[in-house]
Amino acid sequence: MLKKTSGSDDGHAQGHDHTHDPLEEGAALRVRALEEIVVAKGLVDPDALDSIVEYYERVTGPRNGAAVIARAWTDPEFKDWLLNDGTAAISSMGFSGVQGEHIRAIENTDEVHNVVVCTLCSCYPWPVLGLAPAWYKSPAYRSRVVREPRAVLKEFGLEIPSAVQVRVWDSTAEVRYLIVPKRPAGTEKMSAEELAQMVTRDGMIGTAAL
Amino acid sequence: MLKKTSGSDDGHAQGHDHTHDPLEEGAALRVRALEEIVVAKGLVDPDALDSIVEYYERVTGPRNGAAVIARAWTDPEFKDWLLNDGTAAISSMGFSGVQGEHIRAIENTDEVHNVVVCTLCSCYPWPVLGLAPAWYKSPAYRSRVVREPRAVLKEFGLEIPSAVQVRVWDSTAEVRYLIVPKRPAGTEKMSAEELAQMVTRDGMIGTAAL
Amino acid sequence: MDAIHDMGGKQGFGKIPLEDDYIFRADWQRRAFALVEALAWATPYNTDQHRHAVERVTPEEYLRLDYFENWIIASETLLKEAGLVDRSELETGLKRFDIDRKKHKPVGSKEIVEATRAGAALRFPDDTRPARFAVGQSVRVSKAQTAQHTRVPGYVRGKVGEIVSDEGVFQFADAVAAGKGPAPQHCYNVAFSAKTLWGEDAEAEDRISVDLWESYLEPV
Amino acid sequence: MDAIHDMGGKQGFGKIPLEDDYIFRADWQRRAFALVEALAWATPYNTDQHRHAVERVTPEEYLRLDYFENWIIASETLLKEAGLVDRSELETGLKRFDIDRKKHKPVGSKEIVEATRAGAALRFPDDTRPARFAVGQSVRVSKAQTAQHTRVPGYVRGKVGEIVSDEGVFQFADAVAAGKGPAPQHCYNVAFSAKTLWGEDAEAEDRISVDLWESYLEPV
Repeated sequence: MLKKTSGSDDGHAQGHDHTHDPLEEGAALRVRALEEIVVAKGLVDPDALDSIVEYYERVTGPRNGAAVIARAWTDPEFKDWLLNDGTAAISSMGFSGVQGEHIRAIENTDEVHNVVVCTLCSCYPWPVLGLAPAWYKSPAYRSRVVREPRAVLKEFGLEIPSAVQVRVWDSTAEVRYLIVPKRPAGTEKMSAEELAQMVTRDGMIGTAAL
Repeated sequence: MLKKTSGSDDGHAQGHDHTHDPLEEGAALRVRALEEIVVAKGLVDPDALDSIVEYYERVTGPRNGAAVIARAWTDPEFKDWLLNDGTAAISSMGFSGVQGEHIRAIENTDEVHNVVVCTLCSCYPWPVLGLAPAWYKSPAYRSRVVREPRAVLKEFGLEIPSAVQVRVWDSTAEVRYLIVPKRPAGTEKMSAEELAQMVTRDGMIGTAAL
Repeated sequence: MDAIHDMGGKQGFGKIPLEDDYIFRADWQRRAFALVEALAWATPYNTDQHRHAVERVTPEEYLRLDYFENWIIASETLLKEAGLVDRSELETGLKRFDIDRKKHKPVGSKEIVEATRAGAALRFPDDTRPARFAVGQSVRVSKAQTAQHTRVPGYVRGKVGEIVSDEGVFQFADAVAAGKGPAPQHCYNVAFSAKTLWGEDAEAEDRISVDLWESYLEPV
Repeated sequence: MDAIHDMGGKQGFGKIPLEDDYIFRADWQRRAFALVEALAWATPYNTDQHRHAVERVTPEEYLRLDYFENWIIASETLLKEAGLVDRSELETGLKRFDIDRKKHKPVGSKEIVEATRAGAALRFPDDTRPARFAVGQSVRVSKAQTAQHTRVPGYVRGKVGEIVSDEGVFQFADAVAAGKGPAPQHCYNVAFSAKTLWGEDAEAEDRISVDLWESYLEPV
């Protein structure tokens, strides 16, 4: 009864080491049992399961956010709009929806570096970044980035000069945050499409510079 | 090289269900390795390991505390001393030592019921009560008894009337606490030895009445 | 709820697991995610209630189990509490009783993507109630503690911060999770200095911004 | 240290495990206990440092592993930090290098029991320094946070209580754990009303007493 989605691995972990993990087997069985019972009860349409995974794996993702950033870099009017009403500006590009009904864009500058977290769960701007990577949801990231953001960013390879203030944005309510990274030097002649290629997911979370 | 102490079970758990527990096997191996290496290095005398366990399993324990309580019930002068200088009064009966260098005795009355915890680790008055039972060290007891002592005591079967105040003593520094339970009614003619038989460990922690 | 999920500022969790740079690494995680999303449309519980159910996972499991397994445990809890499944069904995957299918309609394949793209109304732009606090004002976060769902992280409780912005009138997560409806109120972005939060441990003159509903705040 | 060990008031841990009414249920637990006790005499670390090492066990292990296994992990940490064993020795149980046996003498069988019976001097009865606070006085617990060992439970941080008694001058655990010597100071029993600590969640007009060193307290 269990339908496979793309990239199926029969419910086993496919970490780098391909180890046999009894914990993950337990989880796979648990999920399979739940799926079978809620499908049998008519609470869930199995096709909807496939389509929602497909939507997040294929349609949304950090490319959306990158397009927004690249446009902001090349279109001053759009950038003003984005920083003043992120939700509307982003929605105008066709990106909206669950876990991104209200998006605030925050700009990195020479004076301030911004970084986003959700200490209480794993809030993340799905319409522009897709689903969160596992490290973003880890206890280490969630606990430490509000207390020692500079030490955390250093682990990501990002050393923030002491003259630059760090601002951490904890997504505790309904607003989701998108960081507008600093535009890299020497990119003056690039098109928005070329620029979008340079924008990384971590740059838009604030855990990387570009 | 591993020496057995009394009640040895070859390093396996001997819980009620005698189940095979890989976690406990890991722990047993870990402890065995540590013992072997520190004995080989001369940091530990294996006989000292046996004698310290023997001391706590045979010599100290709640019978010590019970003798103190029974004497306080039958000797008003001793009781005054106990409540004013627990350490000295208890030491006069031969009970002293590690994790009980400073003991404060607290009396339950018709107005106040007292209960002891260590929220930060597992501090407990070893010279009078022996080593702490596992539940005393459990996250559930440590987290809840300061926040909802009445609900916790109810789980122990002890319902505290609303007219009685509950006082929780969190053992956060060097003082250890011994609760002096209320003397049961109808025990006026009993000797200190007979009374001591009635005093339970949980009565002296405050999680039971007598 | 003062549970394990409230991790901001807690210590001992070690290095950031940079190597865990995946969204799903097993198919069961994809299915778990999809199940939680799809169930939201056919069941009487909402996102805030699902968060609260995750918070009720025992701390030991919360830390030991995979993120998506905790999501599934939360869904099981909510389905049981709603009377839609029972424990035996969850253990075996075999149906023991039917539910009222008229009340609980599954979301379709096309519909779920459309609804996901549309999102939900969480803000009340037409609500003109006055804001209690103004940008630039100092506020203290309530010390109130609750066993219910709340979105005040423990690390700002009782601390003084400054209103950075009024985000507008939003549904109130505490009320929504408690099944009391949206209870709309202003929500503010409040900034705290690192020194206010961490004292001597603060790394620098940095700033932590937290979104807080009006109910959580008191004037200083 | 704001780690998992600081459990007072945390939620989600469920029922009290009344059935766990044992001291040891496996022989390895006895050996673990005995090892920690015996090692204390031959090594340069003390009880407060051992507590701090337990606090540094990862939260996931702290909750998942047995109490005595965490004690052993802490001892391993301290032995490694003191350069007395290395990781490979701990994994194999096989010695790779010798230590200076003159500096590290094991405690004997009779001696350990005598020393245990005697206890250690933690109080300084002849220290006549004046007490900063008087019985009956209101005090506020410092909000200071630290990554080091401290004996202020998080649940009283920043809260106002009343001095119930001056316990006398004691060695200061924070200093001892940091290897800075006894740094003697007064230690007080401070009582907090349940309402002060838990607000609306308080069950009744109950009282929670906590022993707090003078450094932790401020006048109100």
